[in-house]
Amino acid sequence: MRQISFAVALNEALKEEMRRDPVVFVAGEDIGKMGGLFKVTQGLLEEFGAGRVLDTPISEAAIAGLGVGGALVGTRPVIEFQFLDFITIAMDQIINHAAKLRYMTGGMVSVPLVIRAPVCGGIGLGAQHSQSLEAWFVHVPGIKVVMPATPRDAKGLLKSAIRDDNPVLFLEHRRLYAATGEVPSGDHMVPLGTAEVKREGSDVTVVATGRTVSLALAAADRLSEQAIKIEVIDLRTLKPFDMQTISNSVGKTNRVVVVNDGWRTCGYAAEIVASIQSECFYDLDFPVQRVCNKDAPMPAAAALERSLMVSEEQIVAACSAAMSS
Amino acid sequence: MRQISFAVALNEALKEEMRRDPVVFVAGEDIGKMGGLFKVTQGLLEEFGAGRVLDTPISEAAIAGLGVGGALVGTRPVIEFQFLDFITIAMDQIINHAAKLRYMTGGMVSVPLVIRAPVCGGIGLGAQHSQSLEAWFVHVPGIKVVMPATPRDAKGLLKSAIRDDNPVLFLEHRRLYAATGEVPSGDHMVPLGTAEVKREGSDVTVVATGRTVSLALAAADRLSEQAIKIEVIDLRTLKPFDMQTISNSVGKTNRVVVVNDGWRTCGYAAEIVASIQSECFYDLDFPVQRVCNKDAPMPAAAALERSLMVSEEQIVAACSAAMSS
Amino acid sequence: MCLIRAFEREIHVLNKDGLVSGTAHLYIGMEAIAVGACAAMADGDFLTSTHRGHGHCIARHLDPARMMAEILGRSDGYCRGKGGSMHITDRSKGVLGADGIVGGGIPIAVGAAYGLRLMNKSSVVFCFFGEGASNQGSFHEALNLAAIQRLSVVFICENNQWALSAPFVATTAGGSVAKRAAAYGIVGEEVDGNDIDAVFAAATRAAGRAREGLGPALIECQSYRWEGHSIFTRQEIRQQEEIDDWKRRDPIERCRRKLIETQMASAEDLALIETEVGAEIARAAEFAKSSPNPDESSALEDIYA
Amino acid sequence: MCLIRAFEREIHVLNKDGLVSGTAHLYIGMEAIAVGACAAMADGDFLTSTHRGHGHCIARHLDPARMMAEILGRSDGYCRGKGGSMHITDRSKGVLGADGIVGGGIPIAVGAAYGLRLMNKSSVVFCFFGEGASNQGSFHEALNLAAIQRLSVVFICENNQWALSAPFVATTAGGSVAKRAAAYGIVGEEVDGNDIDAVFAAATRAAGRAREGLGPALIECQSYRWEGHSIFTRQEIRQQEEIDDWKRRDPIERCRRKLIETQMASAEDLALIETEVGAEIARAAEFAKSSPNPDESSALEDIYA
Ligand SMILES: Cc1ncc(C[n+]2csc(CCOP(=O)(O)OP(=O)(O)O)c2C)c(N)n1
Ligand SMILES: Cc1ncc(C[n+]2csc(CCOP(=O)(O)OP(=O)(O)O)c2C)c(N)n1
Ligand SMILES: [Mg+2]
Ligand SMILES: [Mg+2]
Repeated sequence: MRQISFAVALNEALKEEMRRDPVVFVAGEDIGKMGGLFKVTQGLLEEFGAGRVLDTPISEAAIAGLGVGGALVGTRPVIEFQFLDFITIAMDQIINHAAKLRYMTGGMVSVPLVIRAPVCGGIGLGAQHSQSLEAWFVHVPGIKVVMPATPRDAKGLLKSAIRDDNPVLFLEHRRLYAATGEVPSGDHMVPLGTAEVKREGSDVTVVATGRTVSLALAAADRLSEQAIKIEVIDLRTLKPFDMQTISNSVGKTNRVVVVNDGWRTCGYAAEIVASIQSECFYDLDFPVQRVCNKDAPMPAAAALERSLMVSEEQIVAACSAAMSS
Repeated sequence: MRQISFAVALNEALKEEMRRDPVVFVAGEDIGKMGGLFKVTQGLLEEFGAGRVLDTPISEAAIAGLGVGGALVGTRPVIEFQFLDFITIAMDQIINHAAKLRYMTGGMVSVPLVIRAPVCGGIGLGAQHSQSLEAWFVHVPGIKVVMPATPRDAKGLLKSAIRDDNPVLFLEHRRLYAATGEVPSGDHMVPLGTAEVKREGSDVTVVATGRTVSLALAAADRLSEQAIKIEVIDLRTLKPFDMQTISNSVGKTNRVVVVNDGWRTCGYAAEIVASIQSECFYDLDFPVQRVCNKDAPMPAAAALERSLMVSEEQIVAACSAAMSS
Repeated sequence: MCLIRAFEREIHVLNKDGLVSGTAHLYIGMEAIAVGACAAMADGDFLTSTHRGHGHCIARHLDPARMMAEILGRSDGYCRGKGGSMHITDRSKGVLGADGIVGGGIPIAVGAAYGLRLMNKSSVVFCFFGEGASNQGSFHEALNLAAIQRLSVVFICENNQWALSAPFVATTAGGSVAKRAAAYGIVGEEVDGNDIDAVFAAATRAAGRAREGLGPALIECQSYRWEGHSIFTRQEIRQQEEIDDWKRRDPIERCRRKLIETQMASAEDLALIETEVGAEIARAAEFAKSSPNPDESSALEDIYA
Repeated sequence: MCLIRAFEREIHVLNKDGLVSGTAHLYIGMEAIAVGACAAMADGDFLTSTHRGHGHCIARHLDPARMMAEILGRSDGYCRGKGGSMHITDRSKGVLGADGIVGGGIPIAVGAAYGLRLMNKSSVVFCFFGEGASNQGSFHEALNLAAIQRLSVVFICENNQWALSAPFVATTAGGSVAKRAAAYGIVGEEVDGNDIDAVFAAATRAAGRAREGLGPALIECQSYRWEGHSIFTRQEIRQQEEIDDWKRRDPIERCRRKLIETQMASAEDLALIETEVGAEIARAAEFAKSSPNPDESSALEDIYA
């Protein structure tokens, strides 16, 4: 099968959905002529024109309002925040409006809105350009949260997100854009809400999200040298998440490591740990391990940055610890 | 000892700290002449004048910036959001600035800022006036989070928050303002970061926050009729939280119920459950139970609202379940 | 206008009876704005409303009975009791929703106008907000975006002189919302918001320009709220004199006088209307009171994530 | 000005050598704004800066060596390597911090001015931001609050015509940032940002009025950035002609000519300055390159919650 990059996969998803449905439009900063900071919207302006590819002012609250209002009257906006960190300016529109309007109106309206944003550090941009705030959005009822790990899933999930009738936050790890992988051509869809076992194993379950999936797979390779068999689950959709796939795996392995590269405290991994301890309590032979970014703003200096981020080594160590008893 | 209300206790804390330290000032909407929607700032304008009691425009981002900038030059702002829901407009200032400036500058500056806001539903104001978003702030490194349950703690914790050199989010449950209790007069302080065992017991540990503490105490009363002895821990400070007090208790009871009236998924209780399962795994006889508000925006109708909120009955049921095995 | 006033008076009564679920912000004194502006709306136009939204809904011909049911938190309300006073919505009548967030509806109006243009509709979006909201960042971002994109939005600032306890001049620099239009290179106009004809004329002009593709306009309507900020926040810090002064400029009385003077209507015609309004409100209250509370199971409906 | 330019040129070189940690937004072409405005600052005054902040820091006499160390992520940097280019801060010199959030510093400047007044200081806060930032809600909220409170803030908009890939006219309705001042009833002034004397004069006037208690002012300085948006985002979508045109209006060349024409300085004097600047930058680069990387243990310092 052809190999394309994560960024190109997203770009294909946008193009295909925009061709399919004339009320899909994209809006954000520098997404038009420039094609977006990470090239995800490249070529859209040329193909679909300025009406459907809107270069906005630097006005994050208005961008979000554009999405909510556009969705309310029947279009399907795909808005972009240049970095997820900037969504902090638009939280009212997203949390108090996009996420609540369907419920608050007793189901009268819906908000088919996709919000795309790059997340995470690792490129030295410092504390205001490195946050992965998925836990916030998972916490608030009314918004689905998606985080693909591979080009294939990136394309299929984005297409599903655009066709979904409710708000979807679509998070793209900055260091994945250049990653390549096999992606079916044509109308390839991945449903929201389903995890995928990316590697089977019987000793330890690693539940991972986004870029940490590849770290987990690498860790699994290393551990296989010691004959430790790791099962790697890629959640893909963080909310609603696929508890069944997790439970099935834990029933087999009895040991779990949860990996997420947001902050640890009150982070996404905490929810997964809490759900596992509640649903799989009697299956567990060892405390569920959390491997997360350390609880600190992201420093600019590369060495410091690295020291705070989830690494393959930490996953290996956590799996080994889980096997120790 | 004299009995005063939660609102009066907060008011006393503000007055005393403003008398003690001339660089403490308060700012927010309707806090001056009106004394705040819940009367917490009553009388301050008269005593301290408009320079130190600022009625702001409806500009939440600017209110937060006022706090950050004021703190940076050496004053000690206490800003109020009329409802915590409105902080969504000011998240950039709070998360990207207040919480990060000390770290980002390598410790050069600090931000002695207190952010006060009422939280939670229960008075029919609907989905945009009922949120308890503590989980968001606990997730982000760089901000302390406090949630008192009694007038005594309200006063002592607010005074400590104002004297703290770092940003503190101080959350006041709307339905506690009128609650009365004993409050020492004079310079009564409660240190941040320490939980309090509000009732001792040996069968089940209930870890509670804010208003759910009184629900937990009521539940404990009911359960004592069945000779079930509940230990109730009031966390008081949600971050940094006092894990030692929790562990000590769990070591004794081996059964835990965590109660928080934010949303369940990725909520504050998830962190407590995850921490307990990691620190006290071998002490646990039964899965830690989470009792939280249900995952839905808050509806306006009273009956619906009630059905989503933590209740005494749910705590009783969770404790009974924990005793069942 | 009479219907709005009678509606709000009834909310007062229902509240005294402890029947209102939560809060309600009454529109009494400002009726000419909603009625004047909405009269300029065409089929297919939309509006965004505010926390003080009953007037806009009634002016858009929403059913007072279902509105009242919503305010009482009943299952026949527009939002099945889940919204309450601050979230009444009827998409089919172009009401995209009242809003509990001051300034929250402004960017949504802009988004709606953008979406409508994308679908090749010539509809106009009427965006109501208070003068207090004009100090929100959302006002600025939304007006700039609407202006630069020449979107069909009529921004209608209801300047009732107070934002909760805050007097206009103490919180709003420059002393004029209408003049802020110049910052965005759009038309700004100040009108007497108690003069229904003036409001209608300004709104009609603005909507007409928008339909010609000339972009948004900002209309500041000077008016006053007669009642306390809300039934939940009744503490009054305004001077009684000021309130009385504005009551003398009653928009309904003024309209009534004009209709009679210009012989558009007789006193009898008007009395008849009052009677009909009274009957409609009585029916509405009856309907609302007898509407059942929503079933608890509905609390978890419309949750998808 | 020369020091700023030489500094930025050196950053280019260091970046080519792969030494810059993260990104850097170069100030070349805009030097007259920072130097002209900061010359109007008095002891005890403060400034807030932007992502494109090196110029303000140097104009405030920060040490180029420690700045460079910060940009390289080294332990001798102002923020011990934790901030990088976008967060250089030196409170002791009144630099409250560069900022990675467009528009983020504007409300902070207002808060600082409020705090200073509370402490009975007559200090002025100089608030720098790009024309792109003038479309942020924070701009509106902050200017309104500063105006209504008559705070001592000089708002300095650096209009370099582009916000990343967005041309000024395509995103900023009304076509003028300075004119937005009228919305808040404050003085707004547009100056040639490549004319150091004009910037200095306007900033001095504004600061003087502020010190007299007359409140804030907004100065829009027209200028241009010669380089790409950042060393991280180099893709150029501007026309080469436009760039060349602005390069012909070089603020440094212009200042040089004027100094010589008015006999304020001789060509030799200026050459001497250039030489000194060159030496200082060389020293700075040497210092930065030899500064050690921060110790990993420091990554968890300054965490209190
Ligand atoms: C973002 C936000 N901030 C504050 C409030 C609380 N609040 C509700 S109405 C109101 C006053 C609004 O004034 P204005 O916009 O003039 O409308 P009016 O009530 O006068 O009709 C305030 C402060 C809110 N609902 N939302
Ligand atoms: C809130 C926010 N939105 C977007 C960005 C990304 N960004 C960084 S600089 C920039 C352009 C800023 O333009 P302007 O304010 O004119 O400053 P200039 O770069 O031209 O100096 C953008 C969009 C950001 N850093 N912060
Ligand atoms: Mg008002
Ligand atoms: Mg610019």
